[in-house]
Amino acid sequence: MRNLSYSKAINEALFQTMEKDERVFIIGVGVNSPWYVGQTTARLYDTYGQMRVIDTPVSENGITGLGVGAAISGLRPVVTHARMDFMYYAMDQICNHAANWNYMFGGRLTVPLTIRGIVNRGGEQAAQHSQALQSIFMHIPGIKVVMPSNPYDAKGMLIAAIMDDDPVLYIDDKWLYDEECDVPEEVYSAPLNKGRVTIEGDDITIVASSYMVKEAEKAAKQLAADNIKAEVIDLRSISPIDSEIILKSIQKTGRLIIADGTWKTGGVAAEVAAIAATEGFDLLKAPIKRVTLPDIPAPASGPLEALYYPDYKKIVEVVKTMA
Amino acid sequence: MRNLSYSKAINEALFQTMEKDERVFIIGVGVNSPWYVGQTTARLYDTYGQMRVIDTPVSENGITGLGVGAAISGLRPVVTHARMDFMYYAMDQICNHAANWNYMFGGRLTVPLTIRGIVNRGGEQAAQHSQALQSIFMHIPGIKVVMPSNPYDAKGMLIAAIMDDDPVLYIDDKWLYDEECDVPEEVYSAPLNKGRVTIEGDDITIVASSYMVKEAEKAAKQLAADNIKAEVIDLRSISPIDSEIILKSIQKTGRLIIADGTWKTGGVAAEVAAIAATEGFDLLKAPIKRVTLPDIPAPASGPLEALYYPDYKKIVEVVKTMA
Amino acid sequence: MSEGFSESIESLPTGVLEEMYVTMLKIRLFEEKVAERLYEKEIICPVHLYVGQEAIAAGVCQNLNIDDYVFSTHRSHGHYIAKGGGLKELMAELYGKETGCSKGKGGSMHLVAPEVGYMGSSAIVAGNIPLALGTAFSGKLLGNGKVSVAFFGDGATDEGVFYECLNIASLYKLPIIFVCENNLFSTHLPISMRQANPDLSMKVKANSIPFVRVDGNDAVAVYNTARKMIEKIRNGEGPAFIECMTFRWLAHVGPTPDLDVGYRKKKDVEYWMERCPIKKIRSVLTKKKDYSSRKLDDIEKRLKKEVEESFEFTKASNYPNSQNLLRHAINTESEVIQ
Amino acid sequence: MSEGFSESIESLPTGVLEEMYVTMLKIRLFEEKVAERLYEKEIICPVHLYVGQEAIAAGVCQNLNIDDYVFSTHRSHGHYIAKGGGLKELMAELYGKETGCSKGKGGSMHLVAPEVGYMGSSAIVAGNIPLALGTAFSGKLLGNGKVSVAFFGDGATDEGVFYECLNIASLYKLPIIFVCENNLFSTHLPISMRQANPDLSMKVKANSIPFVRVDGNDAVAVYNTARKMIEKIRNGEGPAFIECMTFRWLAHVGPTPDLDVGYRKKKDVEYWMERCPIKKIRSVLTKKKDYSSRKLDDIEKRLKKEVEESFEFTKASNYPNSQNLLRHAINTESEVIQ
Ligand SMILES: Cc1ncc(C[n+]2csc(CCOP(=O)(O)OP(=O)(O)O)c2C)c(N)n1
Ligand SMILES: Cc1ncc(C[n+]2csc(CCOP(=O)(O)OP(=O)(O)O)c2C)c(N)n1
Ligand SMILES: [Mg+2]
Ligand SMILES: [Mg+2]
Repeated sequence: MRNLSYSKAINEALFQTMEKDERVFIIGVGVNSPWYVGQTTARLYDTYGQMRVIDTPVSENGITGLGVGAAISGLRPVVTHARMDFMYYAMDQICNHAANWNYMFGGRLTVPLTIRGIVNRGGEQAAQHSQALQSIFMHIPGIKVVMPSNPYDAKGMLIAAIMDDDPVLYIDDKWLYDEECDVPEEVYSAPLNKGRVTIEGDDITIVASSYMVKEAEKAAKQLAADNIKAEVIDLRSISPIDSEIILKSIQKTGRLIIADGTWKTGGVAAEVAAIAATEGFDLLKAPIKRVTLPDIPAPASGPLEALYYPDYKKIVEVVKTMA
Repeated sequence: MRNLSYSKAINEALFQTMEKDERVFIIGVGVNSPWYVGQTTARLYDTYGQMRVIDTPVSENGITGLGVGAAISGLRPVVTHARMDFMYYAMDQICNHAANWNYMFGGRLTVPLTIRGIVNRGGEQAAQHSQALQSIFMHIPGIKVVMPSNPYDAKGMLIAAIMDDDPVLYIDDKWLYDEECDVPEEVYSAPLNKGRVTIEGDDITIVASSYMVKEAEKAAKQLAADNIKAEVIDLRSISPIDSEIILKSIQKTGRLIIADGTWKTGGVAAEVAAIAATEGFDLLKAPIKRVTLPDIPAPASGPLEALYYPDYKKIVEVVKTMA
Repeated sequence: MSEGFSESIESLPTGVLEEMYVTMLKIRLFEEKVAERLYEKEIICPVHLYVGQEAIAAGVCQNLNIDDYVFSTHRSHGHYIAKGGGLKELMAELYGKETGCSKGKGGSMHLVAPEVGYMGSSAIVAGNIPLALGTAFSGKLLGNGKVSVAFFGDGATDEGVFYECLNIASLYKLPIIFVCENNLFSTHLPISMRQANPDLSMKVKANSIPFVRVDGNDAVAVYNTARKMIEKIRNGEGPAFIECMTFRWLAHVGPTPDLDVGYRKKKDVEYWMERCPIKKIRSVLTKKKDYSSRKLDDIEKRLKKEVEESFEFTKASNYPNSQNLLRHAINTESEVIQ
Repeated sequence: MSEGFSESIESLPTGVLEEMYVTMLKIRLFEEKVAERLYEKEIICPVHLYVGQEAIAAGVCQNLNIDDYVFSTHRSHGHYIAKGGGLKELMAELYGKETGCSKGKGGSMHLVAPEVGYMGSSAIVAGNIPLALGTAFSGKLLGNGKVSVAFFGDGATDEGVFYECLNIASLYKLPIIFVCENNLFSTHLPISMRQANPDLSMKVKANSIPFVRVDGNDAVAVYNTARKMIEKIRNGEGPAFIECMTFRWLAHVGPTPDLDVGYRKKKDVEYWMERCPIKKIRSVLTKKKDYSSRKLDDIEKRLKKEVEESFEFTKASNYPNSQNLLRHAINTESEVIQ
């Protein structure tokens, strides 16, 4: 094992799957850009050439549909959107086509498509360049949605997504690109439907995904100093969502807080709260709490931005109101 | 007062606002179609002509953006999508533009836009012609989402939406078009942010919106026969959502079931459950329940379709498990 | 009107003509049966009939191999049949039976027959076009010589994504043939009320894609034009575009003649019915020296029987059972838990 | 390269030339200051500089009334300034100050100045074009003679919605001028790698929209072409399209020359820097008989001062206070409750 950053883990997953499987190709606006997708696609073009690493016209809907069509005819496309904000243009192909193609035809045509949606926010980029849209896609049946929180999962889940026969929206977050951890060199896959307990604890359950897992872990460490033992659950997949792991944890803790990097209303945090309140109601000892973005677009101004994005301090603060 | 159908109530709201206010115009694919939008736009073209009732090319994104631009320059457009399924094409203009334009510019340009999204399902129309997408738009800050359940609200809320200075997604449901009730002849508006108790009861709260209000009311009547007194809340607006009315009701009943006409995961029902489990936890005596669509696209086949759409019987069945 | 033309009829083998005739008549007879059942309200799902446009599906698909890819729209019985999809599975699908080509989950607007390269119909205007780009891309990447076809209506040329696809197909020289069936209407709205310049040719040629407009009611013209294009496409010359001028005889949706609704004139419908594509190819076929017109009766009888059998098959089929509701949204079935 | 051309210089009043010169120099000096502050990392938000393209904003906007409508993109300082937006509010916006034109909520990619008809920048490629269609529609419906302008890059012509807008504008004869600033690149990707046929003219003309290509570094050519178009547009003749060939001198985003990155050649940048639009108009201006070149110094001094003042203004301004975070998503403020 060796340490690898999140972005290099993505890059390695792409290299290894492309090497192993000639059906895999990458397509998207900016995939060969020196800056758009960071290191995640570095050197792929040089190795696999223009037929398999395709930097396209600014035509998000067209190229996403190209990916869907390629998938149903036997390829394994990785359609890449350098920002989730731009995916709004491609909603028809994602939601009306990729997500429906298998069901609508009674299972006769699978869609082994991976869509990478990159969350790229902060840095005063403002409303149209900051969005994390997992909650929208979580709601669409027929498409899986995963959000790796660390380099190990970033690699393993991307490989699993590409090998999976269903459309998978794989959401990576630029705020995680420099995170490092041990990452096996070999090809491996991480499950697309299982959460993981990253820190064990008895007092309160903090459910998070992607970048917010880091914040939850920091919060847990800080809470430990006050003798509050928080359990941190990394959802990893938000569709399907691993209800069991949530329920098992609140059975122990009786308290639930959800830390999610999207808007509050109708977001991932609402779904997790709903799962607990429907299936785990009797386990709960206190009101559930949500730590999310407020229901407003992202502001540009630095000081407002600092208020906008919740962090571990906010989690700690909210946990303390529950103790 | 006189009885008016839901679709005629919409038609009357459009007539009256267009009469009163020359800034109002209607634009959309099929607005002059003899069948697409039912009676809702009947005779408007004959009265207000081609500059104010515009049946467009099949260019959903372009014409939605035209509506946004018209709104910020002083008009009051009613952009009409004959099916919500087609709105995926227009997501960029709705979510990146209409929803952000006011916030992103510090409140300097309001967007008095109304978007009508019509839910048109059943009749074996299948996955691409059946979708109710309120949950997606509920999640987007900067846009209000309302779903009238009866002719009175259909008229009053459409008038309010058109007069409102924010983008309002007004969702009407073809299954309601023939419903009738007393509708005042004069111009009036119904609030865009308030729910309503339609049946009072002490035993259980059923929260619903749009078509599901009818089903909830039928369920309440049937439950009454078994001496279960259900309170029915019509959300009317799902963004902003009237938390107060929900909390007040569960204070009385201690039991909550949400009946929603969309998919379960990450849907309106999840948000309502989350509100109750965060803000009303101590009021709850039993697990919350959701009655929603299963997380699958709509099937065509009649017998499957009959299983797919939940109705009052399903609500009754679930309530009985809670008693 | 035609830039593409019928060429000398004699140059076409009788076999090809007959095959196209059979395809077209099969579509027509099948849809006449469907129309009848629609009037009886036995078929519930929305049905967009192809009557009057049969030459296009037949003329294009006559040039295709079984493993070439086809995508179509809400109006796709014709393409499904012309590509070789089974009548039984089609009829059963319209009735929502488990034996339907989409297992009853799709209905008329969502047909599929991957076994013959028919990769699906999309009920979203223009939504199928990027998909055909995708199969074309896979044909190119895998170098398997397969051609992809996108059938779509004039309505699809209103949508922005159509223009994205023209450019992408041309830029990457993808093996795709765009077939626009210009029946002059998108539902009730004529193309003249939807496009400032209804002439498609420049819009296509501006993307460096060869464009030919043909009489869409003339199967031979469609066939000849498509043949030449497809030959070039298989040679790696990139996409081509054929616009087929035609007209639908019946309502946008449903079996009625649609004259009461007021958006089109009786005489226009009559003009186009005069120019019936089936009458036309039959007259070509029967003029062939080596063709015995007695065969025509046999063909018609055989096809009627086939249609009848599809109907019987459907009647004998079951509706999907309730377990099927939750299957197929994703492949790991256990993951859809309610 | 130009279809549109400079005409006789003498026919242009000196005043018009000078005004354009002032606009262009103001943009340049402002952005030079911004570049300096970017290097210092005082400005944080992503900034797309307009250096090298100033003639386009100046040449088009010179023809506009204050209440005509303009929309722009991620690269919009130039359009904002040319339409009359205040420098102070612009600089303050880049710093995220509450005195910014967007109250600090937008940053460089989201400018607004409704008081002078600048209706907003969208950072979504092509996203502003339908909006301009909308203001054009309101100009037409209200019959107020206002013209709308959509400024956008060549990248926007990759997006499907662009083609929808061409058609809609032409179909409804909307008073809109499409201004494509073709700087040959969309971020790092040249137009030749994005479009099968990079020649826009046919794509536009296919929608029955008059099209003229001009040298985008020649303010006079831009001005003259736009003037004639706008005259016709105000006469109700419907939309027009001007393609301005140009080049950006600096990085796609940020203040660097961007030569290390490898997607463009030093000699191409140098070629275009040779053809500096400001140098060009200055030489035209100073050739005017009635122009005293001493004025040039005064202008430069005045503009530098103005830029400096915007900087001072910004420094003296506050950041928005925290209550502002939750305001403005919707107008009924109490409705955003957290
Ligand atoms: C995106 C989208 N918008 C609108 C519709 C409604 N609609 C269904 S068919 C149709 C007309 C399409 O016309 P055309 O493409 O010419 O096909 P035709 O029906 O004439 O065969 C329309 C607008 C749709 N299905 N999809
Ligand atoms: C929908 C969308 N896709 C991708 C991007 C990323 N992006 C930002 S600017 C840009 C290039 C645009 O090029 P062009 O329109 O020519 O403008 P220029 O930067 O050359 O002025 C791209 C692709 C975006 N902002 N929006
Ligand atoms: Mg048509
Ligand atoms: Mg450019």
